[in-house]
Amino acid sequence: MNSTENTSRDKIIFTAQLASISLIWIFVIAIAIWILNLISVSVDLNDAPGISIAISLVAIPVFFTLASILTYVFVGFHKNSKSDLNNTLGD
Amino acid sequence: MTEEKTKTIDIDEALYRPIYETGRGFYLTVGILLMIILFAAFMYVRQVYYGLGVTGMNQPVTWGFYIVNFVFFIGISHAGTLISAILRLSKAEWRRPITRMAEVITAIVLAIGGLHPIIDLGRPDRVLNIFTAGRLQSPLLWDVTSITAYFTASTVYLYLPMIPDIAKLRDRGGKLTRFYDFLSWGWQGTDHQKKVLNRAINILMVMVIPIAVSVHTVISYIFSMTLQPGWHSTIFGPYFVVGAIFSGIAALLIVMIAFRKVFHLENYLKLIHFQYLSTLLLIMSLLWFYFTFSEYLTGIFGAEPHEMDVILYKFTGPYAIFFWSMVVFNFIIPVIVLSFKKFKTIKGILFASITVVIGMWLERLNIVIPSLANPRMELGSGMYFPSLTEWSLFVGAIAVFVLGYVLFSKFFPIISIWEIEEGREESIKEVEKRVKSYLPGPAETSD
Amino acid sequence: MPKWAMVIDLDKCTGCGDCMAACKLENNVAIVSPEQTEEGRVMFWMDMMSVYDGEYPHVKVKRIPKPCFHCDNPPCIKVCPVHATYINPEGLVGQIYHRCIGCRYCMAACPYTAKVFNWYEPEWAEEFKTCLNPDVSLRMKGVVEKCSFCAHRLQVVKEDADAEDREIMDGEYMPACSESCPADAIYFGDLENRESKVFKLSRSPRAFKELEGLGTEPKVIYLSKRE
Amino acid sequence: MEIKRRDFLKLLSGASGAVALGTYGCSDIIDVPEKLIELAQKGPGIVTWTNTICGQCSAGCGIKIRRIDGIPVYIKGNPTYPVNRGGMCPSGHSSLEVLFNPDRVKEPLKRIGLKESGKWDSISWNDALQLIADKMIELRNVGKPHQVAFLDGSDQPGLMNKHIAQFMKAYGSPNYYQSGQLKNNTAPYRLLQGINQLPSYDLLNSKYILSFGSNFLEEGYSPIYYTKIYSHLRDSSEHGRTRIVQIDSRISLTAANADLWIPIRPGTYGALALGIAFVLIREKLFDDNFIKNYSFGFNDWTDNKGITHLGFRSNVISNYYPEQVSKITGVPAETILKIARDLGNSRSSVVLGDQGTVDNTNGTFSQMAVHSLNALLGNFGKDGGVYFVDLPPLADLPPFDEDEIAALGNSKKPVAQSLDTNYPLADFSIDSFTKNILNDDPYPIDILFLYKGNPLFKTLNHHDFAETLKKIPLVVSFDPFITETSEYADIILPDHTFLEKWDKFCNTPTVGFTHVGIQQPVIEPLFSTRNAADVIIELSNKIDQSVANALPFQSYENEIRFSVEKLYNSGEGAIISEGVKSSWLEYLQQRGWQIGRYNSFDEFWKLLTRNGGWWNPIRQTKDYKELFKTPSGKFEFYSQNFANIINKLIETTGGESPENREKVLHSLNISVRGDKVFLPHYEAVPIEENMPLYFITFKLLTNRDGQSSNQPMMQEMFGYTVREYWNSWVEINPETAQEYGIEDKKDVWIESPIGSIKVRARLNPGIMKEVVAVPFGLGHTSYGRYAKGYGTNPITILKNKYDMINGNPALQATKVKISLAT
Repeated sequence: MNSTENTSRDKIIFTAQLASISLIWIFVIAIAIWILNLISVSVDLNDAPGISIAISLVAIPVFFTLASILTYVFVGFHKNSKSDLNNTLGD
Repeated sequence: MTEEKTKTIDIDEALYRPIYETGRGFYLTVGILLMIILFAAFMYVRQVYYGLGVTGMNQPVTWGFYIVNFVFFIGISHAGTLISAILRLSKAEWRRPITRMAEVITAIVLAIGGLHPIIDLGRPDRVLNIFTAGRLQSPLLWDVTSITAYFTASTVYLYLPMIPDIAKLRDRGGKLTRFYDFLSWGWQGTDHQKKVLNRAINILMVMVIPIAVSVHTVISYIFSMTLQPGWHSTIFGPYFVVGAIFSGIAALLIVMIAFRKVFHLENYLKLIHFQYLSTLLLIMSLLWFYFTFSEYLTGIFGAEPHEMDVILYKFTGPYAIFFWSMVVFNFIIPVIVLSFKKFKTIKGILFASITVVIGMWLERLNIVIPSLANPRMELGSGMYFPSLTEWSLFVGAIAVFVLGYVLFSKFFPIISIWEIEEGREESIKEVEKRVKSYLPGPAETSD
Repeated sequence: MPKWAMVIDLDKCTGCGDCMAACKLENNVAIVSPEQTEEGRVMFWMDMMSVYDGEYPHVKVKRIPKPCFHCDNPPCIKVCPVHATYINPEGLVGQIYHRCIGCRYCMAACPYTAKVFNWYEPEWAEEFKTCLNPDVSLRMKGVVEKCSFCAHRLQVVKEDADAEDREIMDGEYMPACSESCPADAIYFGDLENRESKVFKLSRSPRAFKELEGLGTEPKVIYLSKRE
Repeated sequence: MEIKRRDFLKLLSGASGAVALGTYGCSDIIDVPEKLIELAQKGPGIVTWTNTICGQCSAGCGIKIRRIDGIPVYIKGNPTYPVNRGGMCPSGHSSLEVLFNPDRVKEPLKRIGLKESGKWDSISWNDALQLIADKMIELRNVGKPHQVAFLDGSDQPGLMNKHIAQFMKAYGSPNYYQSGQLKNNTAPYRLLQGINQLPSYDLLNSKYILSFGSNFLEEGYSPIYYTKIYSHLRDSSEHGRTRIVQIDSRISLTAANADLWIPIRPGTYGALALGIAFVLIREKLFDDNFIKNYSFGFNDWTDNKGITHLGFRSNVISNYYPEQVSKITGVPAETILKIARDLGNSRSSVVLGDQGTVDNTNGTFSQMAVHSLNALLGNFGKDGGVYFVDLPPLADLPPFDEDEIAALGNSKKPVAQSLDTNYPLADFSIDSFTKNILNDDPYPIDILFLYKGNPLFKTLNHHDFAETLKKIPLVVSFDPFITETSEYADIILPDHTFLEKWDKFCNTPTVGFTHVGIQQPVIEPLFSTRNAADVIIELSNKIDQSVANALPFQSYENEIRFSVEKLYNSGEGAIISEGVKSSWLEYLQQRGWQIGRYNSFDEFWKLLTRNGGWWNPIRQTKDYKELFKTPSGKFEFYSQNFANIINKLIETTGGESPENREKVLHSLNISVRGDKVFLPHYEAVPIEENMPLYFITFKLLTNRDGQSSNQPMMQEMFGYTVREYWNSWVEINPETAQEYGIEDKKDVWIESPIGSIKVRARLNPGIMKEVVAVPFGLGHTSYGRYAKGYGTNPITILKNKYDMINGNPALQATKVKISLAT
C-alpha cells in the first residue's frame, strides 16, 4: 500500500522529468530552426550567406551536444538504478 | 554504512544550515534588494515609454552605460565555469569548495549581462525582429548565439554536479522533498550513476572552455569589427578574454569572502584557497597589463591621427582620470598587495579584488566611450554624462545578482558537499598514488 | 543599372547652409528642442563641418557639407542585426524605420557619423504638421535615420520616365540639397553614365573622397584645389 | 570685351552648365502633360507649383512653392528668376514656418491695459479702421495732419513704399520714413558723384575684387545673387580665376571664401583705403586718363576767387603713407603695398565697401575713401567696374491734387530731421526721430504707423525708442506677429504673411540689372488678416475724398496691374523664362524688336504672374554726364556738394564765421579742418580708452536681422557653423581667451559702458586678437514661443553712437571688457 502510493508519486515526478528533458530538446531544436531560417533569408537576399552557414556549423552542434549530454545522464541514471536494485535483491 | 552517513552529515552540517535556518537578516536583505530592483524596473519602464532620451547618450556618443555594463557583466561571468573547468581539468584538489560558487556566479551574471543589449534598444518592442529578420553577419547576432550557448552550457555544468547534493537534500526530507526529488533525477549514488555523472562532467568541462573563450572573443568583435579608431584591433579578442577571467576571479574572491563571513565557512574556505586563487589573480593582472601595454603601444607608435585623438582623449583628455585610475586599480594596487606575503591576508585580497572589479569596469568604460566621442570627421569631440536612469539600472543589475545568489544559497548548498566528501574519502589516497606515479621509482639494486 | 552619386565642389561651396535647410524641409527631419540640442542630439541629415587651418593671421576656414556618403561598401549595413539598413542595386543606402530595433550599432560603426537617432518621439506644432512633405514617411522614437539622397524623388522621376518610356535624364533626379544649392556646388547623377556631369567631375584631378583609406568607397565625392 | 560681357549674360540666363544643372527639374512640372502624368501617379494629392517672391529679407529672391491640394509643402528657388537663379538661403527655406507659425496674430487686436502689458483684446476690422480713421480725420480738422508718422521697416524698393508715400502725401504728412538705411547709405555717392543710388559691381568681369568689410555673401543686399556670381567665378572650367581679398575684423562667410583675409582694426577701413591710394599714386598705378579728364580735385586747384585748394593727391601723399596707416589699422605696411600693387596691376579690379566700412561713426568718409579707389582705377562705365542700374519703366502712381490741409502739413519740417546741424545727409535718423518726438519739438506725433521690420529690436538706444513708442497716443502696427515693437502698439492690424499677399518689388539694391518681381498669394489667407496696402486704401477712403483720390484703386492687386501695364507697353526687357536666352534677348532689342510672346496685357499679366517676374539684362553704357551729376560734372574727390551743404548749415546757424564753422564741424565729429573736410579722409572713431577689446556684431544667413527668430528651423540652425543651436555665442581669438583665462564653451560676461551680457565663448582663430564678435539676431524679449528668451541681443550693450553725416548707427564703435562668468 505504502509502496503503491510511492510508485504513483514516482510516476508523476518521472513524467515531469521526462517533460523537462523534452523541453530542453524543443529549445535546442527551436534554436536550430531559427538559425536555419536566418540562413535561408541570407541566401535569398544573397547577404553574406557564407558567414551565416559557418556560424551555424559551429552553433548547432554545440546545442545538440549539450542536450544529448543531459539526456545521456538522465537515461544513464534510470537504466542502471533498476539494475542496481536487482543487484541488491540478489544479495 | 548508515552510521558513517550520519557522521558525515554532522561534519558538513555547516553547509546545510543556511538552507534550513532563515534569519531576519535574510528577509531584510531580500526586501532591500527587491526595492532597489523595483525602482530600477520602474526607471526602465519609464525609459521605454519616453524613449532613450532619458539616458545621457547622444550623437556621437551613441552607446553608454548599458553596453559598458553588458561587456562588464559578461566578463564577470567568466569567473565560474571557465575557472572551475580549468581547475577540474588540472585536478587541482583545492578546487572542491570553490567550483560551485564560481559556477553560480556564471549562471546568474550571464543572465543579467545578456539582458543589457535589450535594455539598450531604442525599440525593445521590436526585439523579435532578430528572429524573423536577423542577420548572422552582424556581430550582435554572434553574441546572441554564443551567449545562449554559454548560458545553456554553464547552467548544465552547474546542474549536473549538483545532482548528488540535491539527492542528499531529498533524502534529508523536510522541506520541498518533491522539488528535490524532481531535480535529483533519481540519483541513488550507485557506482554506475557516479560513472555516468563523472563522464558527463568530464565531457562538459572540455566543452565549456572553448565556448567561454568564444563568448568574450565575440563580444570584443562587436567593437573590433567596426572601423572606429581604438576599436579596430586584432588584439581585442584575447584582450577581452584575459580581462574577463581577471575580473571573474576578482568577483569570485569577493563572493567567497562574503559567504565565508556570512555562513561561517572558515572551516571550508581556508586561507590557502584564497592565496592560490589570488596568485592566479596576480598572474592575470600582469597578463592584463601586458595586453593593455601592447594595445596602446602599437597605437601610439603608429600615431595614426584619429587613433591619437582617441588615445590622447584617454591619456590627457577628459577621460584621463578614468584611464589612469583604471591602471592603478587593475595593475598597481593588485600587484603591490598580492606580491607581498604580509598584505596577502583575507582583507588584503578582498581589497585587491574590489579594486580589480572596479578597474575592469573602468576599462570597459575606457573602451566604449572615448572611441565614440572622437569621430573621424571634423565634428568636435562629444561628451557623455550618464543619467539617473542609467545609474539606477546599473545598481538594479547588481541587486539582481546579489538577490539571485542569496536565493540560490537558500535552496542549494553553495559548496559541493559530495565533492568534499569524495575529497575526504578518496583524494588523499588518489593524490598519494598520483604523486608516487611521477616520482622516480625505487632504484634497482643490481645484484 | 545606374549608380547614384554626389559631387560637392568645395571651391564653389560658400557654406551658406541652405542644403541643410532644404534637406530638413524636404525630409520632415524633426526640429530638436534647445535642451536636446544642448545634449548634442541635433538632427541634420546634411551637416556642415568647419575646418580651420593656418596660424593667425593666415587662417583659412573651409566649410564642408556632409550628407550620408552612401558607401559602396557600407560599414553600417554589415553590422545591422535586422536588415534595417541596406544598400540597393542603384547604390542608395537606405534605412527601414519600421524594422529598426534602435540598437544604434550602425551609428557606432559609421566612420562618417552620418546617422542620427530619434532619442524622443519627434514632435511638431499642430500648425506645422499641415505643411509636412507627404512623400516622406515620419520617423518614430527609437529609430535611426539618415540622408536618403531623397530616394522618394527617384520614385517620381522613374514613374515619369516610364510613362514616357525613356531613360532618366542626367540631372532629372536631384536631392533637395543639390537642387537648391545657391552656389551650384552640389552635383548629382549617375556614375555609370559616362555622359553625366557627375562622372566627368569624379574624374577631375581635384576629386577626393573622405577617409578613402578605409575602403568604404563613399559615393559622395569632393572637389577641391586645397586638398 | 564683348565675349566677357556675353559670359555675364550667359550666366544670368542660366545657360552655363553649372547653373543649368543647378536649376533643372521644375520646368517639366509647369508644362501640361507632365502635370497630368503627375496627377495620374499621385492620385488625389494634386501637386502645383506657384512662383512668387521671397519676403524673408530685402533680397527679393524668386521662389517656387510646391503645393499639394493647395497646401504649400516645399519651397525652392525659382530657376528662371534672374536674381537668385534657383538658389536660396536657409531662412528662405523656412518660410513655411512663417506662414503656419502658431504665434501669428489671427485677427485685429486692441491693447487693453498699459503699453507693453501684453494684454490684447480682439476687435473687428471695421471698428479698428473706423477708430483710426476718426483720429486721423480729427487731426486733419485741426490742421495737424503732419502729426502722423509712418515707419516702414522694409528695405525693399518696390510699389509699397510709393503706395504709402502717396497716402501720406495726400493725407498731408511729411513723416513717412523707411527705417532701413538704404537711402542713408547712398550718402557717399551723393557726395562724390551726385547720384542717389547704390552702385552695382561687375564682379564677373573683374580679376581682382578688394572688399572693405563688405560681407556680400552673407550680409549683402542679396547674398544669393552674389553667391551665384561667386560660384561662377570659382567655376574652374570657366576663364582664369578671380582673386578675392576680404578686409575684415573677423572671418565672415565672405572672408572664409576669399583667397586672402586681411584682419583690420574696426573703424579704420578708410585709413587703409587711403593708404592703398597712396601706393597707387606713388607708383603711378592709377588711370591717368580718367583722373585727368573726368575727375575734380585730384591735384591742388584754384577756384574762381583765386584761392588754391588742397587736392586729393597731396592730402594722401602727406598724410597716409603706409607706415602711418599700418599704425592706425594694424595691417602690416608690406601687406598694404602688396594689395595696392595687385589692385593696380590687375585689370580689371574693383573695390567695394559695406558693413564693416559703413556701420561706424566715420562710415560716410570711409566709404568715400573706398569709393575713391574705384575712381583712381577709372572703374566707371567699363567692364569689371562700377555701374548704376536703370529703374524699370513702371508707371508712377497717378498724380493727384493735394488739398490745402495736406499742403500745409507737407510744408512742415520732417520730424526725423535733426533740429541742430547733425546728420545733414540722413534720409532717416532714428536718433533725431526719437529725440524730437520725446521733446515734442518741432511738434508732437499723435499717430504712428509701423509696417514691417522690428525697429525696437534693432535700434541702439532701446530705452529712448521704447519711451517714444510709449509717448505716442496711438501706435498702429501692421505686424503679422507680436514683435518687441508691436508690444507697444495700441492696435495691431495683422498683415498677411508674404505667402498670402500681393506685392511688387523692383531692382534689389546692388543687383546688376533691371528687374521686377511679382509677389502673389500661394494660399488663401489662413486667418482674418489683410494686406497692409489694402488696409491703407480702405483708410484713405474712410478719411477723406481728397485722400481717397490719391489711391484710386479698389485693391492693391489692381494697383500692381496698373503700374505693370507700362512695363508691357514699353516693350523693353522680357518676362523671365527658361526659353529666352538673354543674349538672344539683347540681339533682338538692339534691332528694336520686342519678344512678342504676348499680344495683350492680360496675357502679359498671366505670364508675368506665372513666371514670377520681368527683367532687362541690357545695361546701356552711360556716358560720364549721367554718372557724375556733380557741380563740376566730374567725379569729385573734392566734394563741392558737401562744401555747399556745410556752408548752408553754417548760414542757417548764424552766418559764416570761423567759430561758427568750428561749431558746425565739431557737431559733425569732423576732426580735420580746411579743405580736408571735403576730401575723402580718415576720421578716428571716438572710443573709450579704458576698455581693452573692440566689440562688433555680425549677421548670419540663418537669421539676417532677427526676423527669422520665430522660425524653429532657423533657431536650431542659427550657429551651424560653430555647432551652436538656439543660442548666441561670442567669437574670441584663442590667444585673447588665454589672456583672460577663458575656455571654449564657457560662459563669459561682456561688459560695455552701457551694460553687460552673458554669452557662451567660442574660441575662433579667425578673428582679430583685439576684437570680440557676437552674432545679431537672437535675444528676443517677445516675438513668439520660438524666439523669446533664446540667446542674447548684442545691440543692447552698444553705445549710442551714429555716423554724424548720414545718421547710420555705429555697430562697431563700442569697446568692452570680458571676464569668465562664474
